[in-house]
Amino acid sequence: MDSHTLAAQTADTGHVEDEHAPFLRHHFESVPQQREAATFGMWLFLTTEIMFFGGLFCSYLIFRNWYYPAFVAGSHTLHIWAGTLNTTVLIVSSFTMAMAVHAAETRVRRALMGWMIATLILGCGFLCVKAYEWHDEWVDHHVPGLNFGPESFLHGTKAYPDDKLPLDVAEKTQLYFSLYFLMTGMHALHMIIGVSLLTILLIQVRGGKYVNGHVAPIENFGLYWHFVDIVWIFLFPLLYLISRHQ
Amino acid sequence: MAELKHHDEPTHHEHHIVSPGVYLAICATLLVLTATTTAVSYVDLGEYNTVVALAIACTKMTLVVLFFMHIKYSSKLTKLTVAAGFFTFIVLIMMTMTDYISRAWGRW
Amino acid sequence: MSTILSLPDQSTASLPKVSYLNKEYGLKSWLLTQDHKRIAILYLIAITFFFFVGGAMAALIRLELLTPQTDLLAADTYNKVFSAHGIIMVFFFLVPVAPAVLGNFLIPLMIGARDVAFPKINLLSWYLFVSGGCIELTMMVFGGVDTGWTFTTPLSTHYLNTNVVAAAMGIFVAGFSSILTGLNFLVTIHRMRAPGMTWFRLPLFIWSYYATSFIFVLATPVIAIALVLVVLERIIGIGVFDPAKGGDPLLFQHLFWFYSHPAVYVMILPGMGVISEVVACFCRKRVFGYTAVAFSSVAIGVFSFFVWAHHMFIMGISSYSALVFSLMTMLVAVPSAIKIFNWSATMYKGSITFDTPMLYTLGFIGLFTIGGLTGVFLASMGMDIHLTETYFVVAHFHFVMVGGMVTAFMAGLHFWWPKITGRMYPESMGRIAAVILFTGFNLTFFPQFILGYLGMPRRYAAYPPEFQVLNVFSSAGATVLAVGYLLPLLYLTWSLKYGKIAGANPWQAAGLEWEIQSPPLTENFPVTPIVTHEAYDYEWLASKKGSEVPTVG
Amino acid sequence: MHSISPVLWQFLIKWLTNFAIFPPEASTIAPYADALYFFLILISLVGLIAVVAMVVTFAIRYRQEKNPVPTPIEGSTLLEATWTIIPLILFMVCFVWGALLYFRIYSPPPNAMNIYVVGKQWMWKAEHPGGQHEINALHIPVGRPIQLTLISQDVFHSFSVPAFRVKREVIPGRYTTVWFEATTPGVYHLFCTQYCGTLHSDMIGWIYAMSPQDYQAWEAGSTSGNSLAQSGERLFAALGCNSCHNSGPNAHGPNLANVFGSHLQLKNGQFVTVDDAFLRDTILNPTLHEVAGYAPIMPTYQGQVSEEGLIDLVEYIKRLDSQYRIEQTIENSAAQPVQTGTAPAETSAPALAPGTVKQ
Repeated sequence: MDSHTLAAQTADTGHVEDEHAPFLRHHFESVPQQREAATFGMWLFLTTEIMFFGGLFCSYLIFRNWYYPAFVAGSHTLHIWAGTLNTTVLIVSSFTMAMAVHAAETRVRRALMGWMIATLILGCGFLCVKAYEWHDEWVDHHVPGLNFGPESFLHGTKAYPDDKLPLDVAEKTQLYFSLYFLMTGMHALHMIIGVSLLTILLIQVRGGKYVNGHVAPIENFGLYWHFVDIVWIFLFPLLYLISRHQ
Repeated sequence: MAELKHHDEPTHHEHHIVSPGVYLAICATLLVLTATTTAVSYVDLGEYNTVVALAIACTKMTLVVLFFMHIKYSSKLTKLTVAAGFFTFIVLIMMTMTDYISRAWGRW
Repeated sequence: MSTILSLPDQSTASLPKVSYLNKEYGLKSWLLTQDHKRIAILYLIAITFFFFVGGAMAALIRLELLTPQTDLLAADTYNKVFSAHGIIMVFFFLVPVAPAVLGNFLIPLMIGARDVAFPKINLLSWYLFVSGGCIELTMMVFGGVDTGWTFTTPLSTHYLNTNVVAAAMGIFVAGFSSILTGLNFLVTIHRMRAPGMTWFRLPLFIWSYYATSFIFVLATPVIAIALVLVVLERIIGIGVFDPAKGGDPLLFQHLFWFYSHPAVYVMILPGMGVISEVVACFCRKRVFGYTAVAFSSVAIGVFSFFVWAHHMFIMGISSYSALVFSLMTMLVAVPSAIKIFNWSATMYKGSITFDTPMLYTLGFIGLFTIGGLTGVFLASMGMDIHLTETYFVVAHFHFVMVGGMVTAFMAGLHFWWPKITGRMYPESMGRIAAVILFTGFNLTFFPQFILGYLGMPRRYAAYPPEFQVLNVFSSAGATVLAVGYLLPLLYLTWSLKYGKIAGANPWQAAGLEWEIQSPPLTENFPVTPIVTHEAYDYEWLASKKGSEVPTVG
Repeated sequence: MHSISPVLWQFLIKWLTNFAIFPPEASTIAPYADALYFFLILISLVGLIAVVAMVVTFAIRYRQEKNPVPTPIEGSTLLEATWTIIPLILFMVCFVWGALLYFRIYSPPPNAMNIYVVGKQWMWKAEHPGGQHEINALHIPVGRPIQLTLISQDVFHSFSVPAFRVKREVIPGRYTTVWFEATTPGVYHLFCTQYCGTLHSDMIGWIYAMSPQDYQAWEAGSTSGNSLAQSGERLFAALGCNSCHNSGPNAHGPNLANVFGSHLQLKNGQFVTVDDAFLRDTILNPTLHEVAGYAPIMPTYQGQVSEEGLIDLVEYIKRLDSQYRIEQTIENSAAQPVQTGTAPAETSAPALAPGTVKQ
């Protein structure tokens, strides 16, 4: 009895025609096993990502409780339109990515390409808006460690005249901005990695891959992309929406 | 073949393809929730501003995880993995907070 | 009827013609291999190297501590040496050694798989490990680092001008190696088991590696981010750990120990897995209370996430949270106690032989019991005040890590050496080395318990003269211990060429890995095995006729 | 005798004279700590002997020559439950006992005499309320509870006196406290046990526990003239604190007389007890602890007052027990201009004060 017959017995729910699928790696018994393994591996990787951001969220929570007024004032300097726009952009990109996975599953190459390009454009759009915001913060001397100065918080702003902080509180806005740059920076790093991976996948799709039932790479990239979206879903209220009503 | 029955965990989980309509509905809900959370942040709810913002964020996350990430249609194993990730995240936050919150209680 | 007689005589065995070792030749075939067994060998070579670098640092430390003054090493050099010892031994030896070497080699064999789930990622994680190690070694050549392996802020961020950034980055890179290894093992254990290999038929080795892998995946990222914060604090001063800017230096310790305490279980759990296998084989019995041992592994893995702040009882955490963490620490001691008793009880009515792996195992049981119980001293908050940051702590974790983990690893290495290489190590030399190691270890570290209670602080280059006597004992013991480590290095290397041919199953052990030739084929199992019996079913093995048990003639 | 080498001989002498298993018990806490230690050793021995006895007995009785055929045993729920529950109970006893000891060590009695200790790389500076300053030494009377208020100027240090069985981390930016009551006069080691940089092992000193008479003699003989409160008073005036905290009817700042130990309501509605840590914190981060009824106009003194200076201020405010003392401070500062070193700070614009005011 050779290993192939055994494998066919094991994977009794598997599709027999997939047994010799070109993308089946030698150490797996069947395509479904390979796909399940890949998905499970991806999810495990995402749990490590949760914990990676977990350390930052934990620090954020502590300092927000300690220096709430400083966090309010720091948050007020961010452009709420940019935050909302970027949230929208990411959510729509998640949708287009989900559609791309759907296209891969239904094996429609044109649709797959289209949705992936849409995702790519939205991802780049997100990064552009983010870059614009960072530039603004640089101009306002809000980048800790590089050009931070608490002066702008000593007087209050046009939109929020109440944000007139005493010096000791104004200095604590540095912690807000440190965490802001750490969290959005880490998030943007993930976006950049995502956009690069997406480009590679797109080139491979153009070469005819991933529309023959081998959807795991597209599916797993989708998981990654949605995860990055989820991180932003939390960053948005935590960083942009602190006491906007004041 | 009898022995194979003991193989408790199926090597294959029936793959479910979600229809585009569902995706579209979820996307629309997410956008509505985004608008809501931005709008609500301008309303003074006191302490509840944070609660509402986080509740909306959690709802959005749940929708993304369940539908975009197909957890609703996934195997128990994947569900458990996600749960384990969030559980450890909560452990990190909660156990660290036991220190930071109770520091204010006593003289230490 | 004796068990042994019904099995084929292995002494006539010869080396198989084709195996994973000789399928391909050349350096490239090793460096680009995706075979989990070859990757395990690559890890073994790299880790042995790091072990002896770390060991050399330990030798320097013990030499310096022979006298109360700083005569061999100046204080700053001493600090660099103990930091190097800690960083190398913890991050480049203890954490990866058992998972990456034994785990990589054995997990697919034990569950009847052809390879781990992601062979390329497996190779990648070796390269990450080696790059991390190279960063550390380069860093040490260019001046070293003197933070200690704990990188305590604000010392590491604001008050030292050594290579903290490079040291942190080396660990960061190696951390990803751990994450990927853990991820790979989890997927392999879940998705690659042979038909019939149900969860409760798994060897206990797999259970403990499962718990280990979960800790890898869930805890390692937190130290990664903590180290990133240290680096950023150092380079641009973000202020998160800087009390002058309103940050909290204690936060670093929370994040650091959130990983580094579970990491201690990463170090010991695989050792426990090895001990379960060896005890069962040399008592020729199923492990007493299989389920209890399996679940205690999982329990240790879960509880390990709730205890980290017991490293910080006097550091300024609130006393209420100290209470919570102390309680959880007491709870995590219970599963360890269960395991110790279950292994001991396994010997009851067994048929025990005392080959080298079993000698190491007996040593492990004694040393780990001491190590574990002294952990209770430190978990008990009031006692911890006096004992923490003294040599008592040093002795405690060396009992657990070196007495426990390294002894267990030696047991495992000797036990599976015939499977890995196809040849036996010289048995009498092995037994001598095991005894030397046990003696040397106790001589080295037992005096440190007393030193600790006397109050000698750790990380002291110079110490008051009244502590000298015990320090001399300790250093004397360290020379014996060094012999105990060098000896296996020599005879194991010797046995690669001159060792007796082992045959497929020299220990007549149960377990899938013993049913295939040694060394195994690249694809492990020519035919996917179908598992029909429980783990450690030595009765089943004994009832088999010689011809039914696979061997290689 | 002559055949033994001199080195070995020296070593033997040392061994015979210095060999000890326990440090001296020199505080009221030490016997409590040792009691728990002996209990822990006892249960460890029992556990270890149980395991070793099992292993050795089985190893002898069931070695292969004696018992060639193993008897398969699955396990025994009863036995396993026993060795789960007994260790659990023992560990819980250790937990409760340890927790009680912890609270005993870290809860100072109310009548304790307070001494301030500042840790820095790499020395201990002790400041007695009477103004005696010591480096790497601490003189204390026996038979009297001593509370130490500890703070670090740079990194984490740890204040450890093995003979007293107490130890406390010395944290940058935060006061911690530890207390002890020495019972036997003598000289004891003081260690820094938290690794703190290059000369960590040089950061050791001596505790001189003296009889009350000797202590009084020492106290009288080593005072530098100004008590901490007096230095604090000068600094208070020099920093211009009394321009707001003058307890007058139109004062901008809260009245500080008898403020120590009182309950204050903060702007956010919370109540705080005013202790050393709160006083230090309000000097450095005044608006983080806005007291109800006052505008947040107090500037921060972060980076302008050294830890010793802060201790002086805290000690001064602690002892402000009457209106009269405040008025005296104001008069004093008006009548007698402060010494030259601190003069610029007098202009009540602290932001202009160059560097550290008091050293």
